[in-house]
This record gives sequence, structure tokens and C-alpha cells, in this order.
Amino acid sequence: MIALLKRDLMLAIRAGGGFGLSLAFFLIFTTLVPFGVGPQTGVLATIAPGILWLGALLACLLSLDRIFQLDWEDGTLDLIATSPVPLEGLAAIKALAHWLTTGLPLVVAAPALGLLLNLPAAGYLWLIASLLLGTPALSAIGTFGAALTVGIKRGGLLLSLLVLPLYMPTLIFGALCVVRGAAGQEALTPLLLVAGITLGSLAILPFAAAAALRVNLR
Amino acid sequence: MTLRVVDLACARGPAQILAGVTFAVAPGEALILRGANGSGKTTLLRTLAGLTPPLAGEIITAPDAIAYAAHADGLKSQLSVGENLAFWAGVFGTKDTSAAIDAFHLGPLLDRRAGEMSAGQKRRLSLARLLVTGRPIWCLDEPTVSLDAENVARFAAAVTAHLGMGGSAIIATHIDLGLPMAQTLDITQFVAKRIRADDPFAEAMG
Amino acid sequence: MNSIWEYANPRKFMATSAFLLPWVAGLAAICLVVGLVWGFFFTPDDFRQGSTVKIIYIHVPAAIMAVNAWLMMLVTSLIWVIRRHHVSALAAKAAAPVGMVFTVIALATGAIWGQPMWGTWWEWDPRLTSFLILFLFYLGYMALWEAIENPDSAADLTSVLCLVGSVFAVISRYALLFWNQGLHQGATLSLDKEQNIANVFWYPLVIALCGFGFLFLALVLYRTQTEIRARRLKALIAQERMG
Amino acid sequence: MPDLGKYAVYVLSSYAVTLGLLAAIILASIWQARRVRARLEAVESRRDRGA
Repeated sequence: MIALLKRDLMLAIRAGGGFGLSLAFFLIFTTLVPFGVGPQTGVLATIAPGILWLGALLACLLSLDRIFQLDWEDGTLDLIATSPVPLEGLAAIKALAHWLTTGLPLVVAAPALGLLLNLPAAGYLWLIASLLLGTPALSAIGTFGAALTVGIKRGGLLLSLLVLPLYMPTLIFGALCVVRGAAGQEALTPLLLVAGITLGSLAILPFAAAAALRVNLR
Repeated sequence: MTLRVVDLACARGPAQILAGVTFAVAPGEALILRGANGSGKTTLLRTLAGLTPPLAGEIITAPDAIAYAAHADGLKSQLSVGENLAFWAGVFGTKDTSAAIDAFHLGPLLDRRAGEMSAGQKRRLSLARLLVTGRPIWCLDEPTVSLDAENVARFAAAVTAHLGMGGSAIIATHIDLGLPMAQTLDITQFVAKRIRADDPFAEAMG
Repeated sequence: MNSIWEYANPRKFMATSAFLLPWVAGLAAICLVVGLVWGFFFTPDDFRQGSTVKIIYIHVPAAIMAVNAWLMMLVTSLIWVIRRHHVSALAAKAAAPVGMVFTVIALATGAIWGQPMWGTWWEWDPRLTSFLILFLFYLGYMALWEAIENPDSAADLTSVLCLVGSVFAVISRYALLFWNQGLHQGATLSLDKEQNIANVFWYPLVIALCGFGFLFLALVLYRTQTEIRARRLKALIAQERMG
Repeated sequence: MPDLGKYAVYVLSSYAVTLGLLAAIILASIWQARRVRARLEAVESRRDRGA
């Protein structure tokens, strides 16, 4: 299993696609907002939490279909399925690899982009905390979606349609936590709820993803 | 480790392809699967490997004994030969890959990217991967496709060595590999194409 | 009474549903006509909401049936996963578009009703928004069915999606309550039957609800028959192609 | 016809939308059923003739 993680990280670094793309998208998305919404810093400050969370969420979404697609095409998935590594383990490791290559960089980049949208000072701590706790859920749910649509040609659009409704609770609680944090209100409850959803997703979804993979490998 | 298959029925998607497949492969033996394209060779191999659940019949062998290799050899072009082998060693839990590297003279190629290798070299790497799995029974699907005569000979020698060490192999191929202990099984005799038995939509209804 | 697994075989289901369908359809028509006509013509206006209260006879039943349709799909998906009951998987596929239409009706009538009461066409109210999410779930579910070739794999994958989707739908439901306090009035048809709406409104509403329920049942039976014939068509074509 | 007062537009439009959508799903189901039944009969007759 560790070999799987090491290989995925090596591939992400070597192929260079993994890190760069999602971060670039997050940056572009955040810089586009003022062009659309207007430069008034007051407006930007109030919508900053939501925009940052949406940017992170969409950045995760973009890199989901690559989780299994490459391994599906070059036969690695078939070979791993016949190896002692259980598919549940494969799904969990793929989610972890996706989080490390996509989720974590977003958490690191978010505060810097918060400056662009002049997020109130009190919000930064909560932004980092909620993203840190929320993005693993985005990866786990995304891995499940990727497993569902791996066998479908051009399944990327369908993948987004399936996964976005599942992202709803994490987005709601995550953005709410930052909004309340930025306004100085009590933001611990939404943060704990984000963590709850993440733990639930990490516990259940690898099994659902493995079941979907088994069906697609049939 | 003998592999015994008793009255196996395999399906591809909604349709059953083969029925009543029965054979046994003792250690040191090789079985060549013959049959026209689409007659179910790949389906049979995937069922033996456990990817596709069989419709009926039994596959009697020790657990974790079968190593499956298809056309797509699961090699990452950005990774070097050594890294690819190390990865598969990690997945299958074998400690060192030196035996596999020497068996296919991959020593000089170790740090070359898999993407920069010829078809023959890639095939040698995918065979080395088979050795790394450390599993006695090889299920190979058209292993010699896109290989020139010299590499086919090298492949046959490798399989013979594997058989010599008590392994066995089931190979779907059209090319005569000249293996010593090879029996041939023409699976067209087992072809029984009809709707899957568990598909209740086959017979007429109101 | 032979067990429900007897209906795993499509022939038995086709025969029984052919027998049941006219009755269920008839009941649906009667209840709908009686419920809606009674509610529309013979009930007084509400002192506060005026005549818009008449929208209750379509908004509430549609909303209830939209949720029940998804629950039915969840149960049939479970039956498929556990017992490989082919007709059950097809019933889930058949019910999805009907459930989606009920959700759209609930959304549309909710929005129209909201206009005079809350002053805007669309109000991000938790209950109305949860129906928007339910609509997205239906869309995703149906899209997944269409995207997959092999019917058995499609049934397996959509069942997994339905199971996981249901968990997240419930979480979203409560996340929305957390996110925005509601304008929506309390439960209209709560079972403990304390008088939250006057009896004169209550009877036609229950009849209209039965009407919607029977209509859902009739549509699902009818569409499941079509799904079974479509599956048989696919099997025959596959057989022909095999030669 | 009851006097719907100033809300007539809303009440009537919501009933229209509902009945319209219900009619749509019913007609779509019937149309789809007919199409599948026709193609099935075609294939089955072809099969019986051929068999």
C-alpha cells in the first residue's frame, strides 16, 4: 500500500500536472472574482470565505477524473485488482494521494489568496482550519465519484454532476465556519461538523468506491 | 501448485461465452489456449484471474497463486525500469527485484524511463514484473504481440525457465512458442454463446 | 400468498402489473379529481393567505411524493444489491423520472406560492433548497443509468450511488437548516395530527395526496413494464448479434 | 368558479404548471412504452421467422 502512495506521489511530481494545475486554477478562479463582482473591497471581504471555499472545491473537482483514469487505461487497475492489495486500500490510498497532491497545496495557498479578496484578519485561522479538515472529504467523495465513472468514456462531466451534490454539506459548513470566524462569532461548531463529515466520508466511501471498482473491472 | 478448472462457465457483459470448461495444469506444465478472436480467451483468463466472477463451475487452486498479464502491461512511462519493478515488488510484497532484473538482462536499462523503451524491452519488463509477483501460475493474454522473432524466442526461454522451476502457465496465443511441455486446448469446443443463465429477460413474456 | 421473491421473474411481474395497473390508474384519477376539485372549488380562502392556500393541494403532495419516490428507489436499490432482484433495479430506474417530475412540481409551486407570501420568486429557504438538491440527485442518478452500457453494471453502480446519495441527502437536509433559518411554515401533515391546519382543508388534502400516491404507483408500474421490455429487447439483440 | 381575488394568477399558474408537468410525464411514459413495444415486436417477429 505504501508503494502505491509513493508511486502516485512520484508520478504527480514527475508528471507535474497534479500540483500545478489545481493551484493554478485556484489562483485564476480567485483573481477572476473581482472582475466579475467588482473591486469594492467591502463586497469582496464579505464573499471572500465563500469564494475561497468554492475555489478549493472546484480545484479538487478538476483533478478527480485523473485519479483512476490513467491506471484504468494502462491496465494497472486490473493488475492491482489481482494483487494482494485490497481495492478498498487502493481507494483509500488514491484519496490520500489526491489530497496530498491537490488538497494540501490548496490549504497552503488559500491564505495568500485571502489577501487578494481582503478576507478579514480573524478569518485566516478558521480558513486554514476548515480547509485542512474539509479537503480530505472532498478527496474521499471525489475518489468515490471517480470509481463510479472510471469505465465511462468522457465521464468527466458526469463525474461533476454526481459529485457536486455530495460536496454540498462540506461546502456549507466549511464556508459558514470561515464567515463566522471572520465576523468574530463562534465558529467552532461548523468546524466540528466539517470534521464530522470528513471522518464519516473517510470511513465509508473507500468501501463504496471499491464496490464500484469491482463492478467496473468485471 | 496445480490449477484445476471444473465445468467453468464464463460471461462477457450480458452474454455467456463459454460453458463446461474443464482442464488441469500441473506444475511445470504449460497450456496454450487456441481459438478464434472473440471466442472468449481473454474472458477465460480474466475469470481465472478472479477479475470476472464465473457464472458456474469451480477454479480449484491455492489462494493468491495466479498472476495475470494482459496486453496493457501496467507500466508507467514516466517511471524508470527500476522504479516500476520496485513498485510492483511493493504491491506484491516481494523483497528484492534482482532475480527478475537478471532473468531478463534489465541491468543496463534500470534507470531508463519505461516510456523510452522499444516494444521488445517493454515486454521483457512486463515479464520481469510477472517474476516479481512471485506467483507460480501465469495467465498470459497474447504475450508475444508486437514482438520480433528474437524477442519471441527470448520470451519462450523465459517461460521454459519458469516451468523448469515448478511454475505453470496458461497462455492465449496464436504463435507457436515451441515450449517443451505445452498442451494445446482449443476453447471453441466450449463456446456456448447465449444469454447469461441468471438473466431472466431471455424468454418471452407478456 | 407466494413470497415477494416470486416476482423476481419478470414474467410474473408483467402479469400481475398488467392486472393491477388499470385499478391503480383508476384510483389515481378518482382521488386526484376529487381531491383537487374539492380543494379548488369547495374550500374557503385562508384569512391570511387568501386564495393562494389552494396551492397546498398540489405543493404538499408533490413534495411528499418527491421524497417518497427517492425512498422507494433506495429500497429497490437495496433489494437489487442484496437479492439481485432484476425487476427491483428496473423499478428504481423507472421511478427516477417520476420522482424528478414531482420534485420539479414541488419547486415550481413552492416558488409561485412564495411570490405573494415572501415577495420573491426564489427564496433560499432550507426546505425549498433541499428539494433543489434532491432534483440534482435525481439528475445525477438518471444520467448514470444512461451512461453505462451493461445493464447489470448500471444497476449495481446506480444502487451504490443511491445508497451514498441518500446519506448525503440527509446530511444536506440538516446542513441547510444550519445554514439559513427557514421561512417555510411548519409541517402541514404531521402525524400527531395536532390541528396545524383546519379540518376543512385537511380532508381534500389527504385525498389529493392519495391521488398523487396512486399516480406515482401507476406510473412506476407502467414504466417498469417498459423497462422490462427494453431489457428484453437488449437481450434479444445481443442474442442475434451472437449469431 | 371561485373568486380567487388578487392571487388568481398565482393559483392558476401553479395548477397549470402541475397539470402540465403531470401530463408531460404521463405522455412521455406512454410514448416511450409504445416505441419500445413496437421495436420489441419487430425483433421478436424477426426472431420467430428466423428461428
